Amino acid sequence: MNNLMRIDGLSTHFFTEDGEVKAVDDVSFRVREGETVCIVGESGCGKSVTAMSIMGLVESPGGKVTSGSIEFQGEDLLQLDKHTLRSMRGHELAMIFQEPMSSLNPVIKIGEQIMEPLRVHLKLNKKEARAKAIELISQVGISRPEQIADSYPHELSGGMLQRIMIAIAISCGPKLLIADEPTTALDVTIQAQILDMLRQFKADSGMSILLITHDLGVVAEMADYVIVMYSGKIVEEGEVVELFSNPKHPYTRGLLKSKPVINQRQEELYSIPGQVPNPLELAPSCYFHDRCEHCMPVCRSKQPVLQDVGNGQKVSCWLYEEALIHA
Amino acid sequence: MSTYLTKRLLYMIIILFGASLLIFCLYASTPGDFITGNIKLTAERKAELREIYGLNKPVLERYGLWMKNALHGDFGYSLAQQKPVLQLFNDYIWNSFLLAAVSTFLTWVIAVIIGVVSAYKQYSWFDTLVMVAIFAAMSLPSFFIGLFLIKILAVDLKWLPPGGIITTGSNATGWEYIKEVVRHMALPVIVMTLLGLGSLTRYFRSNMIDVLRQDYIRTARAKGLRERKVLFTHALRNALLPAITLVGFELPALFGGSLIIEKIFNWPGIGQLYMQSFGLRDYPLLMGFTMFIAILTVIGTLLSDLLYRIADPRVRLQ
Amino acid sequence: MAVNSSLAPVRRAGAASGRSSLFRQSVRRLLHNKLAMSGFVVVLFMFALCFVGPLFSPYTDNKINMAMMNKAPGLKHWLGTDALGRDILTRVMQAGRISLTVGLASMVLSVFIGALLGAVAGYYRGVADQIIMRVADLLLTIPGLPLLFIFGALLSEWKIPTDYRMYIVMLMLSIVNWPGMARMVRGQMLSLREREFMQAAVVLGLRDRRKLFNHLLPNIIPLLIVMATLNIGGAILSESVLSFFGLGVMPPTPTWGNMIDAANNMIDFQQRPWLWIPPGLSIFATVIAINIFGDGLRDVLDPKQKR
Amino acid sequence: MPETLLEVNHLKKYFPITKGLLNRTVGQVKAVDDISIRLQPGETFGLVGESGSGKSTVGRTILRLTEKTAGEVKFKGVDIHTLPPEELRGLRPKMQLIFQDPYSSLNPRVRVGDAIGEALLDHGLCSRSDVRDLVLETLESCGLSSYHIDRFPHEFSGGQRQRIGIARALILNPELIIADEPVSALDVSIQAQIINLFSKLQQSRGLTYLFISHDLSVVEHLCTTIGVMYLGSMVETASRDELFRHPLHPYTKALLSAVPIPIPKLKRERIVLKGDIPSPANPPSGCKFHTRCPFAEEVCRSQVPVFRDAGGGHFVACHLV
Repeated sequence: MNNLMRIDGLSTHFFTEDGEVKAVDDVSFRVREGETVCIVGESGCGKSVTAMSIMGLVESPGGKVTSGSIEFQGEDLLQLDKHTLRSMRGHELAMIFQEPMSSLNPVIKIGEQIMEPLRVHLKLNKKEARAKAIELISQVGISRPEQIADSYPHELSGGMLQRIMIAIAISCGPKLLIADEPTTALDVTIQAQILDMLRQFKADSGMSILLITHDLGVVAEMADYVIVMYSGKIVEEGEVVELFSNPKHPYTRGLLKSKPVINQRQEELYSIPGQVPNPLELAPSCYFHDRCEHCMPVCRSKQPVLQDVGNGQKVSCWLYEEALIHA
Repeated sequence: MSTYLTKRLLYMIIILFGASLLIFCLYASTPGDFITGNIKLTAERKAELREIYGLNKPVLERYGLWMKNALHGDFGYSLAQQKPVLQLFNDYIWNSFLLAAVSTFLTWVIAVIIGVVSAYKQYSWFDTLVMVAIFAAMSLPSFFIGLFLIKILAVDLKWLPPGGIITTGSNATGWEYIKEVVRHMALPVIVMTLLGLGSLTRYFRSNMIDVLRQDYIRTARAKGLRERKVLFTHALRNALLPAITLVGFELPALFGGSLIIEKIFNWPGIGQLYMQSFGLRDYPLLMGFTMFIAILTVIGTLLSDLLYRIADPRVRLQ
Repeated sequence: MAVNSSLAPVRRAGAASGRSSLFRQSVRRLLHNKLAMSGFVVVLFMFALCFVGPLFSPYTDNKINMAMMNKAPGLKHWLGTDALGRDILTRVMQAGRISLTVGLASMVLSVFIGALLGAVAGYYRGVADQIIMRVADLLLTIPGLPLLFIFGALLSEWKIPTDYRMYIVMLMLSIVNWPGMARMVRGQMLSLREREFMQAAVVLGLRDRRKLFNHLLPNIIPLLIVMATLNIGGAILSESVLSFFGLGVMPPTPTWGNMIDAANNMIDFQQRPWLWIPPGLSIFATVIAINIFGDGLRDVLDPKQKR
Repeated sequence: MPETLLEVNHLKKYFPITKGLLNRTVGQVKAVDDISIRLQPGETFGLVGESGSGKSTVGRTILRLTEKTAGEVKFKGVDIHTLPPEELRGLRPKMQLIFQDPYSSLNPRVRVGDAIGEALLDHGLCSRSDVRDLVLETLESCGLSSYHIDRFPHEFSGGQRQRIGIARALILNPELIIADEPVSALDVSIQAQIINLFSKLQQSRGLTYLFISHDLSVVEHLCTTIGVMYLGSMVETASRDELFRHPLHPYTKALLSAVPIPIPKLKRERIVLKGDIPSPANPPSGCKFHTRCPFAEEVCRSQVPVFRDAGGGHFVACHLV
């Protein structure tokens, strides 16, 4: 498979009253055509900021992509002029968000909101756009599409609105769909519907999906390739089966063990002690060191680099570094 | 009629009754009356006139009489001008409305534009400048800025007339008349716009800042819409929506005139009429005017509520 | 939004270790707000000028000096003199004492009445709420300026000595201002009652007294401080209007408002602007500084900013 | 047989719906519609459901944070909803609530130590001089440090705040703790810490929990008995193993199969429900689930199924079981 997008050394920083926060710190990965890549991590790990950096929607002032490149279909998105990047958003690059309830404009009818990208990117006229919008609504599994097109967002449930968001995202046939926690705000039975639909659209259109989530269950269900982030850095990445069956980084292992799984009840749940470090007080070290069972002196003073450890898996941890050295 | 509306209207009426009683008693207890001030009259004549106008009766009885007439649409007879109060209102109110309408319109247009731009460029030097200007406008003593501008623009530079609605003694007609009125309006309109601008600009600015932070603005950008479209279709609609409630609150200002500005600029409006009558203790007129404003205030509040319910689809169909 | 949550720990870090104080944190943040601090400095300056300034002036007595009538600003009298030969600068400073005192005192009074009644209405609801809010509605329905005018006229009727008028003016302004304050505090109370931590207080079975004094009031005080600050500016403006129209504080007690009264005289207005422009600018400078400072306070103290 | 700690009988809670410009009452949301629960001391009852199922309202109505519409709530035989206010206040320490949102449930202007200790003082459970020691002890047992006592809530992370919320409830020595989605606002690694804290405290203090959650895996881990709610009604109640091994109600089955499991390429049979959860303001006739049920028959549309024992204390409300 060919690369659709290659991110290299991406850093996005936020400049706050209290200092500089490296929300995304030297992150590199790629998304191949037709592949689903999941970025998994806890709040504040930089997974959403990575997505916003790709879309060119990092909040400014305050946030800024400070270095790196995002090569999408051979072009560096970070070098493009504003106008070109804008014409790619919603067209080749589409995005859906966590909160469907607040992601649609409350005072504009659903139909019009779906029509907007069709008119801007595909240059459809009003009539064509409306016809296509109605078709899209029924495509995302909503009955009575005409009636829905003329309603306002508050008249629909969260699940329906997320379907509408998906309809908007796929309307112009994107190459890459970025889904930032698309089901976190939804109930499980609705989540199952939405995930099924995303899978089906992917199969039909051959688009790639960059799925951002904190839910390992969702990752296992959707991903081909998984990236684990912690405090703005990638700590481990690999093919989904390999990563789940043979996690290398202590954080990944801890994460997998600390989630209770249905029908696999244990008397005591494993838990990672402590909490995420303060992003303002990060010194050169492994950022996970004070929560890690295997912490060594080197972990406190030097940052490990992401290394290939075979089986297409990469990990950033001194444990494997040592192993490599001694081998 | 719905119970909600009935309840609101009933409450409005009760409040207005209470207000009228309070105001009436207050006016009644202010020193002197229209007759006291007239030195030409003999003591007997004064007593006679008081008898005629009912000024010697107890306050509550007079209030009862006033209320009875008011309920029949008769707000009394101005003692000083010897005309029915309502007719006087009709003579003066449109001058007030002219000033208020023009300056309100200007205030809203300017406030929306500046508010939107400075919200969009939050933290820029332009925004800081706007913030300082907003505070300046909010801190102006209205009579002082009026006098100050008259002194500079009318007295010293002689660009504009210092007051009145037409030049004294002028008998211009047609276009000439309109031009003259416009020239006389200019200064009071500038001052009134300036005074209103501060809080309104601030209101739009902070509304717009809130809206620009919403998730749906991010969605609009993610769709690849032009920034102008994001700003004016998606953001502005949401930022303007709550402002609809303000329309109702403008009601008393639109028709009630401005006591201070009209006095300073010698504008023959209803506010100026009130100021004159206050000195003369022309109670029927004072009472009529105050109640008029009170009624406008109450109606305006109700109007705001209803407008908001109609305008916001979220409220409308809940 | 995602970015906010990623920054959540930052706020946590802002706190010093050990026993911390919300007050000290607020002061520190306020000190960083340049605009607000410059407002504060101007307010301080105006207070210093008005309360300390006259001590250094050679013209403090109200003695009439016929030789120095209506002199334009010059070396001897920086802002000129009035029709009685009194130094304008000194009078502006003395007037400022009264204007600032009236503003401050009427603020204290209306905040006290408004907060007390608003809190009672919002916390106890029921009959007390009904009565208080009906009275407030009534007062809010009557236009403010005519109401003040009536009060002003009553003052003359009661033959209040001019020295005492300023106290009555304070009271008048408070009567007009408290309903707005009460309504605000009540609204805040009602919304706080719905907050989850108040439900927690119910579940814990806390006594009413503790709920009111330890949970609700501390959350209202920041709003009160901000409202109070902005209220001073409003009161100074109202007082000046009243005094300008001769219904507030009356000469010989000088206030900024009644000094501008000079402008009602055609000749003074057109040819002796030093009589009325300095007090006008003083009002403007003081009120704008108070407003800017109050807005900065709001940024720092507004509970909406903090979780 | 130990004494029943909490007995909820046919509890109902309806909220009025008012509409539009006219503010008319046009209907009722039947948030809780005839729910019965029985809790023995030391038990953990898990109440599961999706949004709109009314599970949180059950918790709040039990504690009389909102007044009931009908039914009764008995705590150790005392009817909570008929107690005069002062007696109810006296009983409060025995039944505590832990909130979902650790941010809004702590007063931002009250120091942690005061927030935890104040209820002790108000109930006269402890003298002023001993409060601090007791608070310190409780902080420690909830995994916090003694230097936290004088800090304000905003200085803590979500997980730590949830610990503060737990400490605040725990210090009163409650017999019943109602936990309303206590871990759903937390990150996975922190979730595990809090879940373990719940287990540990139950073992050391013999607490009884009513654990309200939408997350079946968490409920399975913690609870001994589980009830599944749909649109205000209980559809199934059984012991943990029974419910997870042999779910009877189609909704329970669908719910279980919809939970994503962190094992890639796992093949499992899945019931994907069609459509949305209907509005509780306008619930379907008959069995409320029939609009989404893959097995619905004519009888489901017209008749309300009876909640009955299907054998061995496994209760279910379904015509087809």
